[in-house]
Amino acid sequence: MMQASHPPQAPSTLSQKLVRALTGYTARTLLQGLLTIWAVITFTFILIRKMPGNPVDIKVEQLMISQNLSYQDAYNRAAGMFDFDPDAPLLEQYLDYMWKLIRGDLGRSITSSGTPVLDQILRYLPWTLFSVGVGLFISFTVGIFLGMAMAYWRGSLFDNVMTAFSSVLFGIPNYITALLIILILGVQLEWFNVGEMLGGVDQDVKAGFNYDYLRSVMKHAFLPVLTYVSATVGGWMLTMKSSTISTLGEEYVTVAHARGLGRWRILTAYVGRNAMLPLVTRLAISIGFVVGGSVIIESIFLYPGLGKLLLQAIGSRDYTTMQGVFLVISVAVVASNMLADMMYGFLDPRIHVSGDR
Amino acid sequence: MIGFQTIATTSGLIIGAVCGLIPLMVGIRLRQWKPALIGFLACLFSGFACGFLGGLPMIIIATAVVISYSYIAKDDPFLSRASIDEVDFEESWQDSILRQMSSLGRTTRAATRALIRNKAGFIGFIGVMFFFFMTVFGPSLIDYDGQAHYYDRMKPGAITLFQGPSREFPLGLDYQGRDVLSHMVHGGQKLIITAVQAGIFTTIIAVILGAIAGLIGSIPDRLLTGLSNFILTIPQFPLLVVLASIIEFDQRIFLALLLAVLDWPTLMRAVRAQVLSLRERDYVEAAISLDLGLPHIIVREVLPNMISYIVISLIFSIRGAVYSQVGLVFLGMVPFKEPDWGVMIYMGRQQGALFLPEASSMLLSPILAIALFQLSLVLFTRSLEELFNPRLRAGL
Amino acid sequence: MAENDVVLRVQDLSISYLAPRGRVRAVSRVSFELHKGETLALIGESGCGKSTLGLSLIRLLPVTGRIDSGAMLYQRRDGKIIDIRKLNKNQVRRFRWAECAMVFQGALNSLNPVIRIRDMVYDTARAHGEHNPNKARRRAMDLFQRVRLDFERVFNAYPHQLSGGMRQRVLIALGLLLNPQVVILDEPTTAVDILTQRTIIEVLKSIKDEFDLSIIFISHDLSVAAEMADTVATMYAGEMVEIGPVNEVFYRPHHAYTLGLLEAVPRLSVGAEELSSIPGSPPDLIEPPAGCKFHERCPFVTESCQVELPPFVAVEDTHRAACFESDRVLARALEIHDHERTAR
Amino acid sequence: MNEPLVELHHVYRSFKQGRTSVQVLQDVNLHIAPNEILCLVGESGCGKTTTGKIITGLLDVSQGTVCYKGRPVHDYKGREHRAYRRALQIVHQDPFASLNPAHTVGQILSFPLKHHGMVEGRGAVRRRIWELLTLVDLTPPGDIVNKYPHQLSGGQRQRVSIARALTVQPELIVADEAVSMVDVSIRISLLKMLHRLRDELQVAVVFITHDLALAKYFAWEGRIAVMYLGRIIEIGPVPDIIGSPAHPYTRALISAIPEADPEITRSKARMQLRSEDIPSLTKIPTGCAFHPRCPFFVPGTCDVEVPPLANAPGFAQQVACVPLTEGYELRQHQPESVLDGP
Repeated sequence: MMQASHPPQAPSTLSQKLVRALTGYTARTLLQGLLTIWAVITFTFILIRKMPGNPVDIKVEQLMISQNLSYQDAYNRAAGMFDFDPDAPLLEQYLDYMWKLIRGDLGRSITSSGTPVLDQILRYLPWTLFSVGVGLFISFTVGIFLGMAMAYWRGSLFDNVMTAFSSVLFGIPNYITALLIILILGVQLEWFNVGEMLGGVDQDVKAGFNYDYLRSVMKHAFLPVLTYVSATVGGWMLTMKSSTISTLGEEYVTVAHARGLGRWRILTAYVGRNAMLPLVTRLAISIGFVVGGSVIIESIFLYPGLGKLLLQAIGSRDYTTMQGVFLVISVAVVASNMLADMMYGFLDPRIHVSGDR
Repeated sequence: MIGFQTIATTSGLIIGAVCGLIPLMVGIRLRQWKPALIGFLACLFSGFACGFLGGLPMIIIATAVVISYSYIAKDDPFLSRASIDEVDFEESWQDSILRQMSSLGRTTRAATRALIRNKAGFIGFIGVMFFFFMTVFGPSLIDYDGQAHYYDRMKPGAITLFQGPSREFPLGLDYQGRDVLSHMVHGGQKLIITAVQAGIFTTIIAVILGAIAGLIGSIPDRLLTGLSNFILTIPQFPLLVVLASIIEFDQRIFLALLLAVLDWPTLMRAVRAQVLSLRERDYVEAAISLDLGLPHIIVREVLPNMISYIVISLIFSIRGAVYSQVGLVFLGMVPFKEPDWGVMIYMGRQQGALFLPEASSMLLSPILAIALFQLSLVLFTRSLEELFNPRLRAGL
Repeated sequence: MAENDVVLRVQDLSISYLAPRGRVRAVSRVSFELHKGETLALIGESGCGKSTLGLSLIRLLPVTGRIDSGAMLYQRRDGKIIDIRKLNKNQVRRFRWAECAMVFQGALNSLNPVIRIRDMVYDTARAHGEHNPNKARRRAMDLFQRVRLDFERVFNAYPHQLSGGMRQRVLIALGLLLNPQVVILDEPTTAVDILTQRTIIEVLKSIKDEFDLSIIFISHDLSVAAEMADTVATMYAGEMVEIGPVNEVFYRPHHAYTLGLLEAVPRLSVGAEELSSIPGSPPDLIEPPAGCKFHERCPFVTESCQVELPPFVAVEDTHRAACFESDRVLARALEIHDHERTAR
Repeated sequence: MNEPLVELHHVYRSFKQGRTSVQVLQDVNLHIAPNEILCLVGESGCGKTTTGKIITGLLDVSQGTVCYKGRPVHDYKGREHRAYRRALQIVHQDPFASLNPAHTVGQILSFPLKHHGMVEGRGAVRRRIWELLTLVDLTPPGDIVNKYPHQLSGGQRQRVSIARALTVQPELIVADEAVSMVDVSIRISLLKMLHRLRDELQVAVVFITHDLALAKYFAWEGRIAVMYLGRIIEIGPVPDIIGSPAHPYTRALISAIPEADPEITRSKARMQLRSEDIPSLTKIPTGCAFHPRCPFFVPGTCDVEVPPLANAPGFAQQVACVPLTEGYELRQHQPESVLDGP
């Protein structure tokens, strides 16, 4: 009974659309996002302090073993190294942290002799962004094209082989893929020397925009990227296939054929664009998780990304660094969710960016 | 979860044989030789596999299948073309049981066919069954090789105790010279059980909360949606790592619970959406109008149309739980004891097996097992889709 | 072709679909002619093959569909006669829309939701070699005004911003863009409101005269056919069972199925009226019954109907029907008609 | 006239759509007598389905009262409430969505029979199912009872829907476009069956449709209520409304309908509207909602006051049109050429 007869509306230009998007709706979403981020900070803050052991204890242990100190000596040394009082009340620590955070100060790393957390994050983040980003880009692009091809020739040998292939890829966890790549391609078949390819970049190359450095970066990123691609491409392929199949059954595609349009035009503007709509949202959401990287993959390939930083921080109970990494990831996730909404509203004219979804 | 004391023992075999007698005898009386034999074997097998837990339900199913082959509803009043006053609508309880048994039998046969129809799904089914039997029967067939061996198994000239596959040890030896095969057989059970538990917990939480959010709406809905958004914003695996260090897992079921606590939001959202859409269906409205009551609407009208979705989500949750569980062990974040596939990978990596060609089999075995198990689960969902399609039941 | 004004001649056309259970004979041995400026209404119920027939005329059958036999001869404006069935891929693409356009039912789904109406106009023009967007725009402006649409606003709109009736008219205008000889309209007035339906009917009537179009009008709605059509053809279970001038078919039906349909439709201008349904349901098209496919539901059935397929023969000058008992059908129809007239 | 079964007094209903609320029904007054036939007619979005659901109690009103047997429905509590809800049943439009695909016809019919204890004992339930299936012409019942909905044709499903409504022995059935998705050749038999049920079981039928010709055929002895944008604009006996429609909107509808008779339909006078555009429910025009389209529009009157339903001189039915009820002669404006746009 509620036929959605849309209120008459003058077709809008791009800029009008942007302006509309940036008022009302955005304000509300931003507030919601901030609230979520605050909740995450608070939650992780409490959680992190509840972890057994604190940075001082762990350092004390290390010192006792490595330098053969007595507990008291080790404690004094350790406590002096850190700008951190483990005995301060939780609430006080929290308020202190929040106050600094509001002024854009993520604090200093507890264990890495006072390096600002922000610097640390900025040092690790590019590696993750690069490797996961490239992986996501490749696997999305490849997945879209293969998925469409599978749908277009569905039932053919190509489709059957690719469906089986993508199911296999989709079914195997990413760290298993990583280990398989090392074990089978690296060790058994000896296609490449895995040992040389671990880490972020070769030690002896100088950082900078030169061939050697880029080559080294590429070489080291190859295995993680390969892992990310093979672990996610199957999912994109299968989703795109089913989305394309349902779009191919739409009447406007039949009508486009009836209008005598060229096959290429139909495939791009009529099938492809509509079939991709649901995937774009998912892509945007995945972008949020790009920032977090993958803890396990980075630790397998010793890749100096955010995931590895987080794991180190967890190991040494570096509270501020952990907190910082969690914050960055949450911000990225919230932002990418907003991005997903906006992109969808942008690509699908049926959805006005008005939050009425 | 698996309370079989009589698994894979002679007594299990006896239980199975006794149970199998019932369908066998029914079948012989009805002159349905082949179904009788299959029914007997099915009972024998499930008795052997699960003791009474497997044998007793199998009696009913096998007998129902046997009956369904020869059942003719000659007394079904609905098949009569006589006028209403000449038809006897009363039915003796024997007839009623017989009729219901045969319909159960037909459903079972249709389900079996559905399981086999989809090729990929059937492969997945076989895979899942393989892992099930391996973890259930395996331990009683192969002894656990838990003690470290030193030089008694070391090959002359070798530096480590690792060994590649040989006739004596089909999957080779690990860093302490222990039989990898025995670790594989003994190490999968707990992993799979924990994963299944986690999957079940996830599904239960998600379905209940999703149903509450979808059916009640208003404030509970907003709270739950907000909570799920919140959980989904925190990076899952790092959070799990942090939580894992706080909680001490003296029992694996706690890990299953923790996994479920983190995993429910996605499924809950989907269930909520499903409930919202099912709630608007005309037949639900008709049931409301007929005043059939909320329990009826949930159990008879909404649930049957969601069951396939729920079961498939369960499978995907199990898959996710395997991923997280092995991942945690792999990073050394939870101190699980051997034998365990995750611990095998962890220890293998610690002991440098990653780059020793002769040690590959120690790492490859659990890796491939996990990969195959995950793959089987994904493929198995294809069959489940067919299995729960309501159209199938009528396609007899 | 003998007469010069025959635009389309379909001869003995059979089409089937591949289904899991076997071949569905969707269209069997259909023959008819379409003249210049004529409106032919194909009427029948769901599953009678009328939409399949329409799709086959622009070679747009689904992948499981197949033309088993027959010919579809089309006379171009230059007088050359081509068989639509024998066109190659590229020729088919050029034939579609330029010679024969089709307006589909369900206007909501016929337009690509993510691109503007103007892009669909340009797409269509470009695909047929008109690369000057201004020319296409001018043509569209003219057509949009003829279908009573505000050009400036509709042209730049997205489909979802238009109401159902407007979308349907956009499709009609789009159909005329390349000035085709034949337009196939598949249920153009189904699922729209009464007043919208009236607008569409009026628009169709006016453009038909202005552009001298030949129209094939596919519908299950007898009343729209009664208003729009010059010739009416009834289809049942994939066969054409009757064809003739509109007044002939409506007032002097010769096939029992046509009569049954006429008796099942209420008319507003008649007071309390006696109507009746056709008992039973259409036959299975995978294993169709022997003889006349309508015999299981037919009140006039005789023994020969059950065995022999009635030939599709001329019962009057331009009126053909496939019914052994056409005399009795006609007599009954006239009887009802007289009865009604006296009642009024 | 006997006491009305259901009455609607000044019923309003709005729905939330995002942050705005849409008025779907405004000031609807209706009464349905036992065993009566009432047709609700109008185009999509006019609120006829909402009215039907309010009549059956499936939807609450935003304002106004609904009475069942003379008492407001919110007075009914417990047992009485359930009896009231059971007395009013609905048959939906879409035969593919109204039956649960997971159950057989026999199960679908047995649920309400068992739940409400309409009959005692298993045998009696089966006997009743047989009776019901026979009642809706699904014979022999054995061919139907064990089938799943997807194995039935559209017409058969609608019959099952009706049988399901009959399980609780209702006093009123709302048939919401119940035949519009069924093939033309089968519609009449469904309507005839509904008619027969009404006679045999003494139920009232509210027949919701957009097809005036069908409404006329089905409800010749009953009444028609014509709805436009959430209001009833004309109500009265069928022959009067079809024969001499009063409200300009009803006139437009009747003149617009094509007829299955070539001569009549081609010679029919057609009314020209001022605009083809149906206003959105979010922006209902002031005064008479039809005035922007009405060819008889009287400025200063029609666009100012909301016309009440009242008797008009020369008409047997009630109509909501100020110029008519005040006895003016309707004079048609020159139709201007109007182009439609979004």
